Amino acid sequence: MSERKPLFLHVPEPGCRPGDTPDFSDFVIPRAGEVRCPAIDAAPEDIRDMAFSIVRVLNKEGEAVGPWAGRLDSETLLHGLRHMMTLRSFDARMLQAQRQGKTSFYMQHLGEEAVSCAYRMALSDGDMNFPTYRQAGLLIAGGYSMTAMMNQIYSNASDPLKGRQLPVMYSSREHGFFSISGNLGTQFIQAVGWAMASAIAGDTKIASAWIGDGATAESDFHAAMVFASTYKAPVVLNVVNNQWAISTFQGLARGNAGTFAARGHGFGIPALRVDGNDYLAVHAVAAWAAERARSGLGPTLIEHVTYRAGGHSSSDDPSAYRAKGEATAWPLGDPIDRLKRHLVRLGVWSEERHAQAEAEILDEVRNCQKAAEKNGTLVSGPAPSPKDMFEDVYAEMPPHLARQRQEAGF
Amino acid sequence: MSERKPLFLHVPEPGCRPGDTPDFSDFVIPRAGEVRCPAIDAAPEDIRDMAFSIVRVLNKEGEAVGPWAGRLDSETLLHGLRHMMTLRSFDARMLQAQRQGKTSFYMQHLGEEAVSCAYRMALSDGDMNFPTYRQAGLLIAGGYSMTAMMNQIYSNASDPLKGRQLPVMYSSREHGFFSISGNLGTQFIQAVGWAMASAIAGDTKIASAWIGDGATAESDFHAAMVFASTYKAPVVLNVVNNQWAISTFQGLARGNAGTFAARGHGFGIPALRVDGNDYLAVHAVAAWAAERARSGLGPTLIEHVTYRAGGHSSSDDPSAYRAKGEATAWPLGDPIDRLKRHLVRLGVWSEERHAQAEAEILDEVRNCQKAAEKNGTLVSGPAPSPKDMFEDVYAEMPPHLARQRQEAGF
Amino acid sequence: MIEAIRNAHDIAMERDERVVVFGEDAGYFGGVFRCTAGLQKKYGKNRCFDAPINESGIVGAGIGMAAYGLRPVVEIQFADYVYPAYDQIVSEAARLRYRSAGQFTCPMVIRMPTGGGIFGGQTHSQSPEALFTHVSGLKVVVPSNPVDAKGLLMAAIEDPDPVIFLEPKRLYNGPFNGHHDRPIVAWKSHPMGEVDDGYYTTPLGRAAVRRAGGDVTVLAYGTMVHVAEAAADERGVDAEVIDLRTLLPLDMETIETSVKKTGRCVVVHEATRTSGFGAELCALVQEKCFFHLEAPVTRVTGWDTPYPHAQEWAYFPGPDRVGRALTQVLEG
Amino acid sequence: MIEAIRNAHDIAMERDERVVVFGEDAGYFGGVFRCTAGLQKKYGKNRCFDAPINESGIVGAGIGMAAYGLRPVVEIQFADYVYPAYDQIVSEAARLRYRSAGQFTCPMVIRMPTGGGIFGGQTHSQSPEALFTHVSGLKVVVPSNPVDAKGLLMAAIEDPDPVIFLEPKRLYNGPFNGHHDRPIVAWKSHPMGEVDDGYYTTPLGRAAVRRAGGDVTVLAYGTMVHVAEAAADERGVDAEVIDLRTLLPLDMETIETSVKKTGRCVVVHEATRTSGFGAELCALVQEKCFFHLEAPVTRVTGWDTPYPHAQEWAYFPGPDRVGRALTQVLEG
Ligand SMILES: Cc1ncc(C[n+]2csc(CCOP(=O)(O)OP(=O)(O)O)c2C)c(N)n1
Ligand SMILES: Cc1ncc(C[n+]2csc(CCOP(=O)(O)OP(=O)(O)O)c2C)c(N)n1
Ligand SMILES: [Mg+2]
Ligand SMILES: [Mg+2]
Repeated sequence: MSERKPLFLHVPEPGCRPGDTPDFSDFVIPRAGEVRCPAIDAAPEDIRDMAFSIVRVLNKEGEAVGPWAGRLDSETLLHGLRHMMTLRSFDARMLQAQRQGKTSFYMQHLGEEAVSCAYRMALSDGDMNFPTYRQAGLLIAGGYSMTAMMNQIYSNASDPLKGRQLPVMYSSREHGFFSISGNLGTQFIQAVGWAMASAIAGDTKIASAWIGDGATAESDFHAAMVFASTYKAPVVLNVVNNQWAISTFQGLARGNAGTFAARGHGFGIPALRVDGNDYLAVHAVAAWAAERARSGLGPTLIEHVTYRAGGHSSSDDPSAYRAKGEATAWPLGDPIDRLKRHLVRLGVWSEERHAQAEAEILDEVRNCQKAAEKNGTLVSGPAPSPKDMFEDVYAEMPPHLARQRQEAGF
Repeated sequence: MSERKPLFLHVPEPGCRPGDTPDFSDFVIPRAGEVRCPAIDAAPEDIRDMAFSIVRVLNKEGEAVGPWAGRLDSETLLHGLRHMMTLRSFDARMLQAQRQGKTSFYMQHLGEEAVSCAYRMALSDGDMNFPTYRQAGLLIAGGYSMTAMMNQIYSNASDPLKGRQLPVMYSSREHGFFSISGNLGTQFIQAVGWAMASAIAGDTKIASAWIGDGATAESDFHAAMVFASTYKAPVVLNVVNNQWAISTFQGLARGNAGTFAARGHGFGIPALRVDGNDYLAVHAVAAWAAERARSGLGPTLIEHVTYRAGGHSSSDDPSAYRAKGEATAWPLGDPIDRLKRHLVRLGVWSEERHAQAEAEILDEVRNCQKAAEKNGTLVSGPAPSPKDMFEDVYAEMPPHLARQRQEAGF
Repeated sequence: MIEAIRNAHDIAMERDERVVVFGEDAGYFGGVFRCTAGLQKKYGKNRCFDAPINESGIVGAGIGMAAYGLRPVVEIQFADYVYPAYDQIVSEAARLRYRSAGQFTCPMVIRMPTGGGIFGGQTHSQSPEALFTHVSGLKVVVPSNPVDAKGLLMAAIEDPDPVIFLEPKRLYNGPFNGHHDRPIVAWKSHPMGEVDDGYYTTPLGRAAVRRAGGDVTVLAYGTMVHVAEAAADERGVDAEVIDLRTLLPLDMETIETSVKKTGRCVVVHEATRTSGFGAELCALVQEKCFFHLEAPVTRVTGWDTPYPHAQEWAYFPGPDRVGRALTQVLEG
Repeated sequence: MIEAIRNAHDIAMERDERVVVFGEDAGYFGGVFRCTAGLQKKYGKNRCFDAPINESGIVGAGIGMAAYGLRPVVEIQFADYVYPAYDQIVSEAARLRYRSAGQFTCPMVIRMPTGGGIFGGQTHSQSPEALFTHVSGLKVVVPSNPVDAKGLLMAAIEDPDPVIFLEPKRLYNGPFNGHHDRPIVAWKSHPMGEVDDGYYTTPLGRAAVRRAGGDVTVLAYGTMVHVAEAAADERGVDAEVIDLRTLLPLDMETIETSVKKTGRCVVVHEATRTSGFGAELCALVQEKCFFHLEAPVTRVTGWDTPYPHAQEWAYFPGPDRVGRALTQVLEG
């Protein structure tokens, strides 16, 4: 055998790091309206290209263009804008509350509001989401009480989860929002199981699974793909590619090659990428995938291309690992700005009304916060009972737990 | 919302079950020589079609044709034939030994001999395989002692694994054969780790990972794909699609859609399918992938398309779940027959020499068996010491184990 | 015992539409141990089906189904292969009710063959029960005979919480007392081998006294119940053999009553010793019965090594080792 | 303690080219707790790098590297997230030497932050040590201070077998005795907080007596060592506090000597009680010291529930609960 050159380890690196100038020039973005809209029963092998493109509706001028446009009336869009603005305002207040020491932890959605807010509008009551910690828009757009969310964040006496869960790990069966786990990826296969159950029961409800770009590396992502494809489960599999997983960029989870959407191809699962900062595009793609699921055509994989403009959580400072200004350099813009511009262009919205709405929303959020703080915060006021700590481990408390509760003195 | 039809669960079924007539008519097989041979540094996205085709070299007439042909001289091929015949003979004897009660368990390779035998010839000394229980051809073609293998199968006093492992769970570091695990899939990511280590150390050795069609559903398959693509590890990822995983057909592991090779596409890993019953094709594809790995071009995914002609193991009777005659209906034929025909056609082999070789091999296998049985079988003769049971749990025996050994009386 | 387990599935599926059964090879073929044979044919592919080989997927999908409102009963082909599903079991199934404050629950049964004695080597012989008894939110059941297996499985399927159901595979085809060199005995010759055809449940959390005795209490479950009985018989020891049946929650009352009476206790299991379930039993017995104990609680267990193939019977805690421990505890 | 751990990595990488370090966020950023900060810069991306978020992959790849001949030191971001890697740890790392009769070995360290006290809720607070002590072939280490953390980590990296290295995260920034409402103390004010800059190892398998005493033995590890010391001090109890440091293999000699002297024993850990490592300690102590014991061995532990967020301090076995147990055992 000939002399060989020594091998070396390839470790992918993001385009820029602290100190560098952000540069997204090799991120290929199709023009809005450019990508076709196939029939919902299109053969997966005929739309493979869509896993390497990006469905976009809103162009730079704020027009809705192309085959995915024209599905929502302006009233619905105004609601949508309000949902996103509310989520952003909610986040800002709660991050501040965390900074003030009123709770232990917080995670915001800055820059990603369109994904969960628009998606929710494509679902029906009774459908179930299996979310991560970064889809609270599903609750806001779904009409869940902000005060209840804050009660959870404060782990106070009115926390629907009795103080047991870390802030933002909401759960609301009624609002189609499965209990969030701290363990990444586990929900992805659970969503498939829920969808299988709906199919087994001859129901008409569908499930939606959610996962981050980084967490696609987890093994349960694979389990979900296998089960979804095998049983053609009525589930929409959503990957939210917000470019970062704490300090690691999305290329690390895929060797800087392929796309997350293309993971579907090995399973015969139709896969699309969508501009996650484009409310109309997210909604259109979600509706398409939901329709497929409801029609018995099985799973769809959607990669939402977006950007995590804030820190990973209240414990994180991204300036240690990513370039300053990356968020502003992000080429898909801000989801609220983009929808706002569209609505202004449609003539149903204006800068003034926007400013006014912002003030109204802030007021509403503040009022909710006040109401929630009456029920206590993590550090003061009414709190869940330590007695509750022993409940719900089982439906019925077994003798050893009853003894422990007694030992604990509660 | 309009009235919806109830959903239903889709459960894939094989084309035929016991009582049916085997039918492979919708299994699309390209002609031998038809599939192109790309440069080893071809961009993964330019060879995506190869994950949906099958590289074949030997045609029906026994000719080696097309761009993957002509890489092995007839002497090497004669060795190859002998390896496969030896493996088949070895299997037959050991299955019989199990039936005679000389050991607890056995697993054979019937119909799949080309995969591991041909593959081994594309490797260099020092390369490491992370095999499953169905690649003993790597040992046979690699010159490992059949008597040692039998000692392991018999768990006798000379068993290199000291009686600890189930039969066929061989290990030989020296022969580049990693200790087989009973747990499906775990070795796939370990192989990637070994390859990463070779790269970290600036070595020139490569790893080969092996997994069955059924076991691709395991999560560690995904872990391996993620790590292999992220670090461009010098590893060849082999899926042996022998159509069955105990009683479930390969469609169950992939929703009867896509191909196992296509799993590579979501990771930007080049992927090929090869006729696993074609010694020349397996060797050519293996050499191509090994060359890629050695040249620092990273992983390749190979799907070997073959057929498990025997039962899953000595505990299994396939007549309970698959149609009689499926093995003979299998359209890719028998690997030994096909190579034999090629060699006859080349004029370097004949029916007579084949019959003679069969007899010689049987003799050799029998002699090895006799030698092994002198060291004992599972049920009689010399056996490993129960003392050995306590060794190798740790490098150094900790006090509690020493006490237990004493308690055990050894 | 296989027929009893199959029958429990059958009755549960008949009585409750929400019961669905799946696992590797569990559908068309009916499982490598045939515990689900015939169910697909009778109830359709919708309710009994093959699963891809992904244990995390099997349990994870089961959790989703249970959250929807079904009652999944899943099979892990061997207990040795449950580890890939460990995260889904520990982090998800066990805590779902708690973390959602009862909004979502997980009534699921996870069945798996456990234990050695069939020359299965290190990956077909393990007894991982202690890895589940440490997990709050799970119930853990180990039957020792067909009558219980059916009743306990029925109760497990009806239970509102996740149940780990470990089936000692060496008992599938008959009682086994550890005398591997004697002829095989069939269940029909055993009092607990004759199973009622109809519906019944055996409540979780209750132990059974298999052999009454006054001198020493033996705590055992699964295969080891039979080994303990044999050891006591052979040594002529007046031992009270308690079959725990459910490890979590544990029937401490029955244990306490017996040990307070006998003053001596031997704990037997096939799993490795360190941090095995026997440790918890020792801890509890000395906590609750300290002033009644006349000798240390003694453990007879598998050794702290992987389960070897050739040395299977040197590893297995057979009647000889249990018998020696009985004698020693009585003398000590 | 963070700096001690970082420093141990640094020295090990300096001394031995085979040492490689990786984990989620462990490369460029240096880990969410900063335990690997600066290593990538110093040793290059080849030897310290970020891993994709797949714990099974991290451990599985580590096993392959170890089999090749490297010495991987991997970080699991929180012990709560180790379960996806459980199969690779239990079925593979732990048994590789055994099943290959020494042909392949697995000298790997798997580090992870463990324990509560930082309002991390159920998935940032767990103490899963007992799930590893049941696994033959593993070593399990829990340091309680910076001096030990460095020495034990160094020893673990040099060890020829896989080591689970659990770092009590509440101790990262200072000793913590459970009085969460008092000002935070820094390590520099603690005798075990001052770490030698150079190379040294603290042997695995040896406990340390942290507080000598004659009336009762307290067995603890990690954070609970400090809690136990505080409890004894506050109640004025003449307790001997033993810091186990290595749980597997266990330093039974030190334990036995102490309990035979005191005749009383309290076991403390933060993990849930049932089948926790405390059970094994109780079992061993009563096995070895039965005739010296004047009271049952008593456990003070986390409750058998998931670790709650708001009720953290009601869950945590603080100095009050430990103190009460001490008094009780002395009176009992
Ligand atoms: C099993 C598991 N491993 C590790 C973690 C720690 N962790 C929490 S969030 C996170 C990053 C996730 O990134 P991504 O999936 O991209 O989601 P994003 O935060 O960007 O929304 C990590 C590593 C965890 N929660 N669970
Ligand atoms: C983790 C795990 N789950 C289940 C099994 C049981 N099992 C052994 S072999 C097998 C089928 C594997 O089929 P495939 O991967 O296609 O390989 P083949 O036997 O066809 O070579 C199964 C389910 C196992 N060994 N390990
Ligand atoms: Mg992300
Ligand atoms: Mg197969």
